[in-house]
Amino acid sequence: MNVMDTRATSAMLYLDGVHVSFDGFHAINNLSLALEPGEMRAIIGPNGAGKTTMMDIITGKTKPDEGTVLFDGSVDLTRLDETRIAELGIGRKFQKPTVFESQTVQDNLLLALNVDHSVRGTLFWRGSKGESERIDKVLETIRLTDARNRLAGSLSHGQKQWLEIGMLLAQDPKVLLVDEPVAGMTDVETHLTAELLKQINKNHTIMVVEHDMTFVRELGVKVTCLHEGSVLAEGSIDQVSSNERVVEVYLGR
Amino acid sequence: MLLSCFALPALAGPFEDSVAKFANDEFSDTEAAVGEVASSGNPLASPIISALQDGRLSADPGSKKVFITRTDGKIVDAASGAAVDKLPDGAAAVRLNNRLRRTVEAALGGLTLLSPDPAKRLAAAQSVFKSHEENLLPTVESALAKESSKAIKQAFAEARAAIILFKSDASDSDKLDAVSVVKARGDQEALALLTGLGGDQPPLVAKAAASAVASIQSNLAMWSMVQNAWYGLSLGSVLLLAAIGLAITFGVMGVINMAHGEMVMLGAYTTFVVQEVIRTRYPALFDYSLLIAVPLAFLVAGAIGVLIERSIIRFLYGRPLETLLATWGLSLVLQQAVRTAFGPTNREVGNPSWMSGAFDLGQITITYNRLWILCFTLAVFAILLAMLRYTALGLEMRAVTQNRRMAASMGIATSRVDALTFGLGSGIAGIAGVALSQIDNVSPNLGQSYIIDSFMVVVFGGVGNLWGTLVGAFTLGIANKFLEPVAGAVLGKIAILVLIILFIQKRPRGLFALKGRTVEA
Amino acid sequence: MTPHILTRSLDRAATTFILIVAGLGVLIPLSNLLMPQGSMFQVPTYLVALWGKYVCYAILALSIDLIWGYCGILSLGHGAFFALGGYAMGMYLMRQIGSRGVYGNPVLPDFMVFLNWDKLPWYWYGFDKFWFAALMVLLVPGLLAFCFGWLAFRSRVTGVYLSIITQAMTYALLLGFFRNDFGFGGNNGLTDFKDILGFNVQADGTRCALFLLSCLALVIAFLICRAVVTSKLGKVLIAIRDAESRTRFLGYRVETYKLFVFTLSACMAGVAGALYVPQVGIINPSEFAPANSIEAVIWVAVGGRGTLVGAALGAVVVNYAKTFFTSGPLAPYWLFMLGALFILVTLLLPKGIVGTFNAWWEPWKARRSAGIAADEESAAREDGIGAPNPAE
Amino acid sequence: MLTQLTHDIATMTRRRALAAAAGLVMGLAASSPLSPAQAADDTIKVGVLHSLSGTMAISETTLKDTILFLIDEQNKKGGVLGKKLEAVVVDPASNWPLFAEKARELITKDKVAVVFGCWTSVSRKSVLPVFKELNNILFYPVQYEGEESERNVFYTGAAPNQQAIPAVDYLMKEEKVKRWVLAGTDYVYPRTTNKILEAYLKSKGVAQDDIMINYTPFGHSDWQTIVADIKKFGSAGKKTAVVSTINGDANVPFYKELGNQGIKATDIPVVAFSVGEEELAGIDTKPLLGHLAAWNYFQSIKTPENEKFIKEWQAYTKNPKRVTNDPMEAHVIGFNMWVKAVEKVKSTDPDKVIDALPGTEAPNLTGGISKMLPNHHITKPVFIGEIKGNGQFDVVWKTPGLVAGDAWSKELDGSKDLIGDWVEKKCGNYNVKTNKCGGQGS
Repeated sequence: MNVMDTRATSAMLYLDGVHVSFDGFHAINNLSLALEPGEMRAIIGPNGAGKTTMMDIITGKTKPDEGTVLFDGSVDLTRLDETRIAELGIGRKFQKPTVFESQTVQDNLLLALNVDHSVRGTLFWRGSKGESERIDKVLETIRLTDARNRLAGSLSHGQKQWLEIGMLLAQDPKVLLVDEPVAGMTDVETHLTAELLKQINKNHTIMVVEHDMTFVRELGVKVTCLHEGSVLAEGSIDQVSSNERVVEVYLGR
Repeated sequence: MLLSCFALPALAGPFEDSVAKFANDEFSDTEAAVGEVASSGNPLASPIISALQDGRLSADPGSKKVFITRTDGKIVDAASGAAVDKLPDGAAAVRLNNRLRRTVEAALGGLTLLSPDPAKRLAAAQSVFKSHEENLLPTVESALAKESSKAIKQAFAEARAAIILFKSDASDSDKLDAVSVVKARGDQEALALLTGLGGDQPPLVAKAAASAVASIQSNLAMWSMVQNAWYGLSLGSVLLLAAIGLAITFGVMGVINMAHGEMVMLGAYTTFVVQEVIRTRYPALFDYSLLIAVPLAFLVAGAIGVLIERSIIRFLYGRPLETLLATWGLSLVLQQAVRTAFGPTNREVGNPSWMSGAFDLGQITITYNRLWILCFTLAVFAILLAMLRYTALGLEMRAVTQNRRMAASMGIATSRVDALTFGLGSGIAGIAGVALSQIDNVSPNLGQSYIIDSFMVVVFGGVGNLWGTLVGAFTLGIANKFLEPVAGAVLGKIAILVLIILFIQKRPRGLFALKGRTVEA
Repeated sequence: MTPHILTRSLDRAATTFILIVAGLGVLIPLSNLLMPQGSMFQVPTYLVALWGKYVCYAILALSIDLIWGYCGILSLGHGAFFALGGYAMGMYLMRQIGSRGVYGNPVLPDFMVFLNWDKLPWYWYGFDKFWFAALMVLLVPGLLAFCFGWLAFRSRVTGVYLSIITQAMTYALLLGFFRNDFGFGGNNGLTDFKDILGFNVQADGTRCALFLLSCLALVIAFLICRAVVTSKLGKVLIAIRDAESRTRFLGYRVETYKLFVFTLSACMAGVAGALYVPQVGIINPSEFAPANSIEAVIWVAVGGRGTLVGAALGAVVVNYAKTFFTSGPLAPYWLFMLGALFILVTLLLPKGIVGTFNAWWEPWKARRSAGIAADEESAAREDGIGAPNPAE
Repeated sequence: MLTQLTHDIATMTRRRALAAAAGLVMGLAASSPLSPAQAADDTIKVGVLHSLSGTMAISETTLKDTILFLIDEQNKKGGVLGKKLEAVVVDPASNWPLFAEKARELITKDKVAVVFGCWTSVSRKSVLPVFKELNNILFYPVQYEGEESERNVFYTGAAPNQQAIPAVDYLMKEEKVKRWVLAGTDYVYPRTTNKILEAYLKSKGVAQDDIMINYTPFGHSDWQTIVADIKKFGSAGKKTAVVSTINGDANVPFYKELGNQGIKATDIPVVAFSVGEEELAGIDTKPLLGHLAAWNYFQSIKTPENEKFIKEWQAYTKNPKRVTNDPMEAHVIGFNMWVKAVEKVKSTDPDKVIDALPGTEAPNLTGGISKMLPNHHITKPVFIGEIKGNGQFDVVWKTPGLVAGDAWSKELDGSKDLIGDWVEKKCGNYNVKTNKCGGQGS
């Protein structure tokens, strides 16, 4: 490693030797993973493999017991809290769609825009043309233009998933962590979501956690399979799904 | 005894006159009468004076006659010992005040030093130790020589030492011996005796006494730490008892039950009703009243708990803060209902004999009621823990709290489990009320004084964890009792509250919080 | 049902509310002072004082609604801030008594004289000046809320835990102020006030002026709350209320937001307390009682959590009921009624009076009104997204 | 937002809102009684201001019943000035500001001629300004800390010199007490009483080391440490006594702990000023035998007046076990004094009645005649009673005659030169040294 270079790695997101345990249960066990800038990576793995916990670690919700977590090659994420990490440019979509249900779709996006997030800034906030144009654009991308004034709580499940992805877009982070984006979607919606993610990937780094193999296949990106808190296999979807151990883990043999 | 009774009238004269003084209803005359009767040597003296002490001595001011109501209910004339059919109409119990009571105790001490009853002898020795009447020395010495029981012998020796210490003409060496006997006793009464010696002692004795005082004091100071720890445990057990039901309703179910204190109150009132029935119908059962009250209180409070759950709380699941408001309203209603039914004043709940009094362990006093409450609390805790772990209801309860939908799909009647869980928590609060009725007021306000403390205990210990509640209660109890002598009761309590606030900052989910993402999800 | 109708109608409700409060603030004093005693149109002085009290409670309710209704912070210790504001004002009024106290001591309040204190404790300095006391009315509750909130929100104490430690806070203060050694008059508190800014506190004119001031304070508090909740900050608060960690992952410093509204709300509660004291004539530790704080939360729940008008209305309705039921033949039963009210409201009217009214009234009105498209546009403007006004 | 507001204000809402406000004011005005004179014609209204709910209900409910009973009796005798008395009962709910509000309501709305009420000092302090402002009469029936004499208040309970000082005298003389524990609840009555007692004891040569003062919060329930401390303090070889000003609710656990830790009255007697028959009704008194209380009245006192009163009271309440206590007697005396004064001036006008009350005499229930003094306190006998096994007291000592209540304690530096005199000086805090009335600016 070059000492003179402040960037320890070229990776956008870099996890090395991460351990986390809850009351003796090893949720993450010597996990190492690197995401290159502009890459889209699909993470698969059975329940309890540590997928969501890994996202918790990256976004600062959970602090690892040991290990390195670097963002953009130089920023140590283990020392920062959620807000700071979000400000740096890591956005996250939750497993269960989490939108602000009692506010309108439009307001949801407005809240997500990466503008001044200080108390002063919001108290004396005035809308600008630029902001409303960006919101319009996002609304169009996520196909919710007609629903802009509806309460987010009244949206269908799939629409909520999209709204949350839209909020990520409005946030415009460098890295998007997307947890199960197509859970509960129809086939058509799933297909559209895959298209959406591919489109977003053009100028963002993305990490997708998903169970749906058809969807992962459709994304057509490098796949990492987690098991018991560490990486079991990595490669193209075909490589991974033909890996014996993966099959074993998935089928429980 | 009979013989002397018949012989008495012939002797008559001064003794009769002395006895007649009891009928004057003047404390000074009564005091004189006690002295004269006690020193008369008359065999009736001891029965008269013990009757006086127990309030069984009555006098008729008209005829100046004095009567003893014997413990078996028979009535005799105090002066003659002759049996009497019934008390005359004007007769009233001879009155005592505290000074007289002390005189009576001392007189009785002298009279019963040689009693055949060992318990009376022990009491007599102790009363002589306190009164150190000089003229009793010969009696004490002869009693000491005759005594066979080791414990009573010790008491006589101490009584003798006390008399010698205060006897002006005793020799220095006797007094020094006496000091060491008293020093060996080492308790607060010994300290009181030695510090009360006065300045006219020979220098050698004074010095020995001073060093004995110092040694007793340092010994007592050490014991006071132990005592604080015991008080802390006992306060902790009260806190635990009050909080344990809440640990179920709040900790396990997540229902913020502000009417929890009222469940405790209902338990206490159940005890009152049980005792009232026993008092009027079956007085012999009084000592068992608490045993009867415990299951009844559990049923009463539990049934009301189930009723509350079915009629109010079940509509509010998932809205914890609204439950708080509704149960607060409920607590007002319950309080006022009890106030209307039983009146606003305190109700008397008696202590059964096995819960009264205290015993000494080393130099600390342990009161039976506190000890029993501690045992009782631990027993309730153990039973509850076992119930949650080993019974079907316990299993269902845990299943429902961990994953309601899953439990429902596995065929558990979740709404029944909810009702029973809430009933269980309330029932335990009712049991707590039985115990608390022994140390606190039984009034409509009873519950309110425990509700905040209970919440603090549960939150401090960690919601959803019974062991946390246990540790939390005892920690807070002991901390409180060690702070109290230093800071005073009020500041101590404030300090505890501030500590809890700061502690919650450090561990936002209490002492024994579950970690992991499931908790926060 | 489109949301903007709700927004717009709330605005109308808000205007109506402000006008009613302002109207009462002017008309009641006028009626009390100008109409002849005993006339049909004269509001007797005791009612002026009574309604003054309700108005102060309404401000307290607003302050609670701001944090609970909009930010999800359930403080069960808001009575503490109210009482601290009250004590700050009480201390000023105490110093104003001067040598007219029973012992005639020009500096020391009576209770200090009979506790044999020879000089004023340092924390009583400055309270002889109104501006200082007025500053303290804001500062003391604000500072306490700031410190408490800084500790609590930073370590993410939320929900029930927060509610319970706020109870612990007010309970600790209760015990503290009960102590005579603290120098705030112990259980008796501060009472027997003579005058405020040179006016006799018991004079009808002063009472009317205080009432007017309270109404004014209510209007200002209402406007501040409206300004906060209708700004983008208000949207962030609601976001925090509904999904706190989501808000955090969007890059908002949640603890700062909470601290801001919590402190603001505490200051408002302090002002309410300060106006309350001269009208009621006494401030003592029982204002710190945990039960008082819970009751104040219940006013908000009854009126309608998350609607500012509802909070104020709830305070007035519940307290009027209390006044009404504690007199006459119903007196022994009023706790039953109060308790039943709380239970019934939470069970049957979970949105409170105003919330339920809105839910019932708005759809009905929406069906009647036709120009939905036009409305939508104006709603978008209100939300400040559609067409930002360059003139603003 | 503000522009939006101004816009809205300009619309029709304004008129409607203003109309609503005006309507409200009209409603408010109309809710006050239309013609007060009408109400005053056929009956005389008597206000009863005692808490019926909350923490103080435990003590005050009985006093409400007492006044209702007295009014009932008086009406049987034909009322006052040929009119029936009518009780107006309100519930201030143990809430001090509510006391002031209710007092105001009683006087302004219900137009009562007199109010009987309050128990705690703070409730009295809370209503004081109201009575002064609206010029009405309050009869306050509870023993209190003194240091007050107001024109509109008549204090029928004991001042410290009518309860505390005689009790201490008794203990010194009869029990030869040399060491004192002054234990109280931390509020103004115990604070002041203990201050007075401390000064008094020192004037009698008691050393500072022989006085232990302890304060506990309201409703204190864990007495283990304090009782142990008292025990320790009592083991210094001198006769020790506890003077307790512990407030109502905390007494039961206190006495239970005393009994359980084996402190008997013969070892360390406790003399209490706030424990009466009503409080003892909630305790098993057998372990408390011989502990003392100082009052101006005991139910067990055998006088014809008392026996008649108890009989009628128990008949009225339909409860043959209903106890009587000292504050009830104070209300009886106060009520009779008020009736006499009203009949004397043939008016219920507060000014006239206030002027007529000093000097008015009324029999108390213990065989004497109490008199209202110019300082608005009354003369009372002082009794020391020992607790008996049946929850009653056995009177072991009494003052030879009646003791006049001192508004201002002679033992305190701040008040030793003050007197209350509403007859000659028209002043509640007249300084006899400077000859000035303190309250009106010196």
